[in-house]
Amino acid sequence: MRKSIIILIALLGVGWVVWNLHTVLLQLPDDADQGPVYRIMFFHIPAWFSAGIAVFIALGSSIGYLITKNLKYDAVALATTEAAVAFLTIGLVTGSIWGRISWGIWWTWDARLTSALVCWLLYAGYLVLRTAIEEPSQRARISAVLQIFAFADIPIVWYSIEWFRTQHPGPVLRGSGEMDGAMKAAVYANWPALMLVAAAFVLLRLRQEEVKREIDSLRRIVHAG
Amino acid sequence: MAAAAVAVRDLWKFFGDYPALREITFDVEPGTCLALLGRNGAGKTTLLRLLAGFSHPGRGEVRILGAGVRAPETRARLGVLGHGISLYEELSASENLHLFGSLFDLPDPARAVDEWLERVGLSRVRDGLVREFSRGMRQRLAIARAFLHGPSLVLLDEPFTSLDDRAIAVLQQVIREGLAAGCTVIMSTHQIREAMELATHAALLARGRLLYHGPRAPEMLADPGWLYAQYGEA
Amino acid sequence: MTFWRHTWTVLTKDLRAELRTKEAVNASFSFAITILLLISFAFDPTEEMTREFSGGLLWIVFAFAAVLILNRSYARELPNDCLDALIASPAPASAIFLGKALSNLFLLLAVEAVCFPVFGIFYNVRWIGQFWPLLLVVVLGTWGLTVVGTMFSALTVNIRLREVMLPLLLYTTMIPGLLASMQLTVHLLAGEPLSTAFVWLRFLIGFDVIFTALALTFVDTVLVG
Amino acid sequence: MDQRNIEFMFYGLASAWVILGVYALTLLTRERKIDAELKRLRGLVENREETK
Repeated sequence: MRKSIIILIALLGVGWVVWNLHTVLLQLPDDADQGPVYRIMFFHIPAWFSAGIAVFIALGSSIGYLITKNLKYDAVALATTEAAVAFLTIGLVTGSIWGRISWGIWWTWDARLTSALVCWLLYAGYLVLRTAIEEPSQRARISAVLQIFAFADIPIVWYSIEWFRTQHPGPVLRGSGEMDGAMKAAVYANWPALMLVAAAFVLLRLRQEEVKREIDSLRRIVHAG
Repeated sequence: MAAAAVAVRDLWKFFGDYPALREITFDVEPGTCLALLGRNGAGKTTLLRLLAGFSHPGRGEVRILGAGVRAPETRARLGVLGHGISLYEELSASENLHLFGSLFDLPDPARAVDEWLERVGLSRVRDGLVREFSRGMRQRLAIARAFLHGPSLVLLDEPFTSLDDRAIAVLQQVIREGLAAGCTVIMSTHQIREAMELATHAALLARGRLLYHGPRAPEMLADPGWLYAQYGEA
Repeated sequence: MTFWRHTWTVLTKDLRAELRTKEAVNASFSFAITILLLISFAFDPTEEMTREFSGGLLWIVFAFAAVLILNRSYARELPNDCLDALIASPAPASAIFLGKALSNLFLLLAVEAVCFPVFGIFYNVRWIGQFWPLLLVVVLGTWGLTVVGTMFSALTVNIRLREVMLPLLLYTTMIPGLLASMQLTVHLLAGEPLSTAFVWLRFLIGFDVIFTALALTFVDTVLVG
Repeated sequence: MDQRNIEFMFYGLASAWVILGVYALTLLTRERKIDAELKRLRGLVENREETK
């Protein structure tokens, strides 16, 4: 894909987020219990959603690689996993800052935080493993299998830690309606905006992987001759 | 017409985007011995590893004795001798052979092991650990391991490299007997003269392509460099 | 039937080769005892509090000891290209894997069997009364550790930094399994019956089943390029 | 208390932007590096073909 299109998508995403920020900061009232700090949620929640979607795509393309042996799928898995780790980091950091005000502490070993941290570790491990393998086909195959293992582990981690301890507020978007309609709408409005940013990241990373493949074959020519 | 021992069709192997093997197509008839020639990096080992089922081709197909490479019945009829000796240092000669005898589902592993230890001249040290063996003894044991289950196709990667005289004699003898019994042999090699004495066919690989495949011509025996010179690889 | 015979062949081969040199077992055992000792410096073992969570510490010791055995599992096939000969044989990769995993299980259980009495003496914990339920939990937890670890041993066998990558991947993936084992062990060492912690037992069995199935499915993909 | 509340809201929002920015920056530096490498290798290959 052309670089200019990627930049356009990125600018569109960023612009949309800024526009949403304007709504969130100026038009929505403070939360009755939490005060202004709850506005972090407009980043926090969509960041988790985006990371979740990225992880699903990464799993799909890893399986796709194992079936087709087409390195494009491997590049997609890598690009989406990297974006997922970036958004997981946002989720963890914003959540921690929010917790400092709402709970009075930066970090608590509550179920969701702990599960999120474990997910982050699993996917960071995937990225580290990739750096340790030189040969592209071998790297693609082995990391695809690890991707499947990591994904399978997420629900197990989730349940184990859920049983172990819980402090995080329950799902705020469904059920008892802890969140006001206008606020909910703002969360949902910020989600596609962040997804656009994520898409720009992924597309840029994919382009880089393509260039890297070209570099690899050029190297072969240089060395062979 | 009987099925070819090895049928290779439009075979490609990629490492990343780099094609290590390109559109390789050839047949090997049962009971023949093919010498696979080519310089370092020409793709000889890659081709042998594909035939042995250590890795999957990027494109194309390999049929061995009419079946797929990874099929259990193919594996049972395949003997492989690679760069390493594939023996366990901590186990004794007979334990090593027993291990592979039982992995290959031999009906009477004990007898096969005894026979082969006798053939490669290691009966007296059957209970010695491989760790304590000399180079030549290890190589002879490796030959026994590769031929233990009476394979109908044998793949040898540089078999004569770094063998001592006695091991070369044993290997040549074993290959001759195998060929006489209808076994098919494919070997990659640098030592053209030793290989050419055994080979009925020859193939030349260069940069992943098959340049020549055909019967061994008398010129090849007389002048080891002949084939290379013919195809501008000298 | 043939599958199990191949499994048995590889199992006995690995055990025999290991017990001739005892390289991995000795290292693993001395490491385990050292860590037990070190932990007793970090937490005062005579305190009631320490005794309460010491069951959890035990699993940290086991996890550390396991890596030394698991790292050797596939690496021991490398020196003479033995792995090639195993793959070339008619034995399926899953049977070879299972044989290796069982051999690791056996070795690790042996190390643990020595650790338990030492632990009981150092930390003044009585565990004899709970012998059978404890044995069940230890076997299940250790099986999870070995099946995931043997898989990752296969995954990392041909890559740089093998010794570092294995624990990095193993520990994050093992978190739910270790958590369940720790919960159960602490519970049992407190003198409670197994029946009151049944959910954790079921969870641990589920963990073992899922990862055994995944490993048996994908080990062929990992080893045959 | 309210002051701190607002302050932390800004920290939270800023941290999200910072993380996005840092990731974008690593992507861009990598972009520059591989572009340079590509140019270098292309030059090498062209040179080689000219001399042939």
